[in-house]
Amino acid sequence: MPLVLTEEQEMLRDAARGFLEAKAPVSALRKLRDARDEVGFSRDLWKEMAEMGWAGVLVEEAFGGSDFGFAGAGVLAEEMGRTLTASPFLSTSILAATALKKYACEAHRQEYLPKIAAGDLVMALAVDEKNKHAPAKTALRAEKSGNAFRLSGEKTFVADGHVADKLIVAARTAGAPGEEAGITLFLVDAQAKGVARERTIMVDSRNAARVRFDGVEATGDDVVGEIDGGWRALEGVLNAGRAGLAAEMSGSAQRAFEMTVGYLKERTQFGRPIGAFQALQHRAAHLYCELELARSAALKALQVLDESFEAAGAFCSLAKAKAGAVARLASQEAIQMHGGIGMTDEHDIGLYMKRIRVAQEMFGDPAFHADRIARLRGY
Amino acid sequence: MPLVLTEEQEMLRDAARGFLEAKAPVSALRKLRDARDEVGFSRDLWKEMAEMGWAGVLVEEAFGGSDFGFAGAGVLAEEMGRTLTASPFLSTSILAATALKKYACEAHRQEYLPKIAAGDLVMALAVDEKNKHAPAKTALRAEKSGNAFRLSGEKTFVADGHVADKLIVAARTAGAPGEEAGITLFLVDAQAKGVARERTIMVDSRNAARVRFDGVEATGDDVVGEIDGGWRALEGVLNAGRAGLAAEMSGSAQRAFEMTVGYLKERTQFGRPIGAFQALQHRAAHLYCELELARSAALKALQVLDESFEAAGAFCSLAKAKAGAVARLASQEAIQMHGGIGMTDEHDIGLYMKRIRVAQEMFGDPAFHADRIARLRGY
Amino acid sequence: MADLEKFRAETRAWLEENCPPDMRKPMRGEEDICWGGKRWKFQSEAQKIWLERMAARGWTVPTWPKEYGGGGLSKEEAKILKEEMRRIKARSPLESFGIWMLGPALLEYGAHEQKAHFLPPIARGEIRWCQGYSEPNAGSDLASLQCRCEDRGDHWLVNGQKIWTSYADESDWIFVLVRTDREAPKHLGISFILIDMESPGVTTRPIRLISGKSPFCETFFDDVKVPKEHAPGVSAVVGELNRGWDVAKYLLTHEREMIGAGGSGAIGGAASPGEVAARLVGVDETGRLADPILRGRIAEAEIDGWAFLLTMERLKDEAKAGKGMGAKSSMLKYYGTEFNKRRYELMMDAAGSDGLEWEGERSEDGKLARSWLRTKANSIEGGTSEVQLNIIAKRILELPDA
Amino acid sequence: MADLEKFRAETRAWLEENCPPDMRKPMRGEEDICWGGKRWKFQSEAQKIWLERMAARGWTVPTWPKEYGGGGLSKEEAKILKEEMRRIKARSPLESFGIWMLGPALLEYGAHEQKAHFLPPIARGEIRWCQGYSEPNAGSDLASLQCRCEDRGDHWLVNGQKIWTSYADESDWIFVLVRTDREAPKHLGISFILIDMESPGVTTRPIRLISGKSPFCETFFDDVKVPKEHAPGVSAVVGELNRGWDVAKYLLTHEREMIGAGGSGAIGGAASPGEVAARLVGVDETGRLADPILRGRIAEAEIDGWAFLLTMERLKDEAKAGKGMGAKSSMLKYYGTEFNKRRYELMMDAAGSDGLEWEGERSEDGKLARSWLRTKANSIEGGTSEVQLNIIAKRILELPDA
Repeated sequence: MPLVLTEEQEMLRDAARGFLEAKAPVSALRKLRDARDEVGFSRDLWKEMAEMGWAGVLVEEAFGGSDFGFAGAGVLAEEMGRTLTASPFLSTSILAATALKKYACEAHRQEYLPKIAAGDLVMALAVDEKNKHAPAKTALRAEKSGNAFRLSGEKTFVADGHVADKLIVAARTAGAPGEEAGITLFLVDAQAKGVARERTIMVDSRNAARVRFDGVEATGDDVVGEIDGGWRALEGVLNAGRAGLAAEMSGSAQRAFEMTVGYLKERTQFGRPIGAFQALQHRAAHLYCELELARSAALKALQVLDESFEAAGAFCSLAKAKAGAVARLASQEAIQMHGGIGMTDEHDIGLYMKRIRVAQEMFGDPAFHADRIARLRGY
Repeated sequence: MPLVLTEEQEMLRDAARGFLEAKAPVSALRKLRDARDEVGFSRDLWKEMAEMGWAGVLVEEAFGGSDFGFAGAGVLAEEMGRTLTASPFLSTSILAATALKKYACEAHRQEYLPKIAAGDLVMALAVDEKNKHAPAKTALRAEKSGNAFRLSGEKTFVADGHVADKLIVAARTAGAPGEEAGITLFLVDAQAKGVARERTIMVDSRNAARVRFDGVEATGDDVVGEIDGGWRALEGVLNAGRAGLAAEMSGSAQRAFEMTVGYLKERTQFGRPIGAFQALQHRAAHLYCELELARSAALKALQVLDESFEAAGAFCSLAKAKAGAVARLASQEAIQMHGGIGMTDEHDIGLYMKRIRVAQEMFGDPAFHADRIARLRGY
Repeated sequence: MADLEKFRAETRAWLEENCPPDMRKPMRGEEDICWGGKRWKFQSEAQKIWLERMAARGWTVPTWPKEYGGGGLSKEEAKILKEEMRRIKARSPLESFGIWMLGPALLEYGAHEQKAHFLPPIARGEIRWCQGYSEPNAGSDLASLQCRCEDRGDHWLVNGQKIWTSYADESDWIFVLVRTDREAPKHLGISFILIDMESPGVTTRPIRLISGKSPFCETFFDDVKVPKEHAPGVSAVVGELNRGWDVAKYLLTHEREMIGAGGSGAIGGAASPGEVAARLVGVDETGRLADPILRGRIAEAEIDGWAFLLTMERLKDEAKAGKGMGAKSSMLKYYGTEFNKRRYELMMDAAGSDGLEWEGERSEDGKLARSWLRTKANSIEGGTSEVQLNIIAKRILELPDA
Repeated sequence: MADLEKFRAETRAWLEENCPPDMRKPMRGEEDICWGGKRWKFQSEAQKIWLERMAARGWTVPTWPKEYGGGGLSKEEAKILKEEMRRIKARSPLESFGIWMLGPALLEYGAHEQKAHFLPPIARGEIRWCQGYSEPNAGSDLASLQCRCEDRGDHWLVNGQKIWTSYADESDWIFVLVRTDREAPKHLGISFILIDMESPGVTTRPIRLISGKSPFCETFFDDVKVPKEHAPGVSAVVGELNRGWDVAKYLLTHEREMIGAGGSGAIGGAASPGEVAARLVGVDETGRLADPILRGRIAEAEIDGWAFLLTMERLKDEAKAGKGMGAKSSMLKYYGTEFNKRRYELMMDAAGSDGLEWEGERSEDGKLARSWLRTKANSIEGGTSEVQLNIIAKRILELPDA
């Protein structure tokens, strides 16, 4: 498969860019933030996106989705990255949709996928428990009692967790933290007894939650994938999320870079545009190369997810690591090259740095994925 | 103690610089190389250095030394680094002198230190056995048999090992490779039965050897430091060597930088000196800062060796790591900024890159010492 | 030497007797600084007494001449005072831009009348000053500043805008760089002028940073009349008219040294990224940081930070040995601020998602994230890293102009 | 498509029949390349036969027109030929600067007579060419070249010096950039001229590199007379007089794409620094590289190398989709060569003291060390990294001139 967007994907991109620039520019995020919006995104806008097929980007047409595949989802993520659009796209349309589509039973698929595609259901993945991403260290217990399980423990950094209707929870049904075996994914109602959610206001003004599970009841019917063998599903879902975040960061970084190059041409110091200074030119040119690399890595990961989902692990780590590192560099150079004005809250560029920091950390930072790649390559 | 050279040290530096520029410029190394000199340094020159007190820089005056201390030795190492002077200074005057002075019995001290100071005795430290420095992994066996030991095994990267009269050999008398305990240092005659030396021609045209020990006999009288407890002495000697190499690299890097800055001012491209291009200016300015840091770290390590020898470990690792990384950067920037001419064997700058590579690797590269510092600091 | 020992003993005794116990507690943060000024509300009686007692001895500004409200101490004595204050953990009685910047400028460039008029109220903490240098369109190219100051006979008329005027909204007076000659080449034609913030036409507006609230303000001058003399013989202009650039440069160098040293001051402190990371990330069974790649990056950063600290020490020792620091202060500013940014990136890496919280008690209202964002300005304020590198290239390496 | 399949079948059959078994063995290194030329000594009868057979079909230069000794193949056919040769591991029958550079230049800019005269001997491997571009004082600023070429009526008179003339000491002819108009602005007044190396006054001297022996030479022109026509109607000058810069630029772009791709070509190969390091340094009890900090640096490099390979793939696919590569070739050249340097630094780190040996069997005469040193030229030759960054800044980002 050629490593370029198809015509269909290019059309999707152009349409998405037009829509987002009109309906969800950076100022929309700023408004949500300043209004201390309790949801953290616009439900109306999400409904509109659903109507365009975005919410169901991974959902089969039979369930009302647009079935654009991961590459299509990546196109949308990248565009939303450009405008820092707040929506439950990652949590619901990528993570939850992947979990349901790839690993859930037919009943779950039939029940939830149409609702996701319609924009009527928000779901969230609850995996991390400590400050650093380490899915194998899942410790939240799901104790078997009769036909049921009781979930107890804490999850953190749950994107959209505070408004999700359903949570996909990684729990330990066997083994010890650190082991891949013994993990099970449960579908838990966010309103279920024993679930306590605390919204955490994050640096990027987007949504996350800490969720406490206090003897929350679940049954075998609520399991996604295999009991004790949820690791494979968890990895698959996380890989999709990592590739989606890579695309998003690539978009954010690209846009921050465009703003910076624009500023270099317009800002005058010492009698000439600062973009005429060779030291800045070389740094911008180097960054341009890095951005191209990040984009290639993200696109490849998404294509591999479409083509051979199970083999995508290394590619998703590559994309997440590279896009994370490059987006970080892009945001740092953006602030430095904007000078004082870039430090003001009034200017949008700082919002890019904030969002990139969060996206870079989520589901493994560059160090996590570099380590993973080294392990996968046997050193 | 102020972190500056004393007046005495400044005088030593000025004298050394004058002497080395006249008697041992880079062209002298080039001549030794092109003549495929079997010794690898000039014995006459070494004798002259000895007369000036350099060979005995660490040796007490009572034994005919000049006793300038480690800071004084560092001054000389730095100056020799500037001119890439080939001499047994590191192996004999720093490593062996430290071992003898700090850890040897009085008999050894009386026997060898005067000869070192007089330039009549060349000694070498044989520690590494594999491609990467790892002193605790010493595997060369010293089997006890009666009152004697029999040494069997191989050493590599033994600076001046092919011409040394005496070798200081790290051997394992107890424990297993990887353990610090169980190592003993032996003083072995290079002509002893069972010693086989192979000179290895290295990239920097300086001296090193691989040495095979095939049941070489040694007695308790030949031990430097404690039996089974040689680790402390080995670390002490290595620390001195590391600080000396840091000073040497600082000198080499400094000189390579001066040559490069000179070239930036003189070489014209696109109608102006290339040093007028801001991108090169910023890289040169950054490198300048790094060189200053390397110099500070080296000087500090040497001063601490003088003041509280046993506490110098972390400082010596700092100096070796920082000077190694900075010298590497300096040599890379030097070649790139010199352009094509820097790639020719005719130009001296390549010799700096070669020597720096070897010095950077010897007794632990920057990664080794960064790891050591992390361990020392408890993370 | 005996004199100094005597001075030490007396100082120790005096401090012991006069420093209120509450003023010996470590400051919790910026909120515990005493800034003084007309509108100053003392946090506590102790803070007030401490300021008064120290000011009475001139020890808020120990090395300033006694006639201008200072302590008249020699460098050695001032050092002893500092040491003795540190010994009992005494807080600084007063901080201000008047002490850090205007004072040194007046002492170097001011007329006697100006010093006599302005310095004592600074020393006593009665007048709080802020600085008006930068402009939105000037930035690194400070000399291109446009704030106009016209000669209207008995007064100056000032029009324009200043940015990054720290604490302007709480200050009484401002020292401002203005353009007094629009025909002259840009470095000439600039003057250093003192303006009462209560003058009609002066307004100020706080600036919100990406890290949140900040002391920075924008300050606007709209037909502001500044008397030629603030009091008989006390000119509003410091130094020669149209030669304010000299004063500015003097203070910029001063500021650069402060920032270079300050930005890295924390390096040696307790919070090394390695220790922070070990606590936040945990260690594996061999005692090594559980994240091996982060561990390597932290170790490399600690090496650089440590070598940088030693370089500061060396430059200080060289300065003591009579070698001036000169343009090397640009090295400290550049490396120190870049290092500080790197340090906070690593701390954020170590803190992971916990470090991304922005509000709430758990994160002390996003303390780490806000500090991290705030460091991004280190390499912009007080002369950008790019400007420092230019200075090193030109003045130290003597590379040719483009 | 049926035609192409037929072509493939025929090609496969022909290759199977005509490629000598010895020419299907992998090349051991540069010494197995067949360069051709008047002084060429074939390594083996097989090498000779293989060249003759391929040249007879025009398959040494498959896409050149048949009338000039080429195979006249379409791009698709040439690709099939390449694939089929790779299938049986057939060696390239002939490599040369005539094929890589002069041929494309003549095909683009040459007159029919020049093509007819010079191309067939290149295709047959009878004449070996080298290039004369750089000069000691030109370097990146190639247009400032000084090698003089004066019009003396029936001949040109050439005086000057060229450097980096690869294999000049083994070549028969040289294509040279010379200055034919000293009054014109520097990019004008340059011509592209063809010179017989046997002409009196041409001397050449090999250059030793920091990595050891090299194919590079210095070539001197001392009152060299070059006939205006090398044969009736065959001008010595390619393209228009004084417009040789166009030809040079065309070839430089060509070269940059080759180097960018080549310099990074090895990245995907078997010898990843990670694997090399695991072998040389060993792994610890958890299976991780024993040197944790080196391990992190290698992993980060592998990520960059991998992402770079994907970017080459993407640009190729974009080119197929009709989007030209344009100045993006500068990105490949820049990033690929810088990455290759980094890769060899890591391999040297992994090899430790073993990698520092310079002579002897154990190190294959310092193979790794010499390769490492050789990579340092990657970012200099064919346009320095600095020049590539300038190109990206100007042509892609459209940043203003200084």
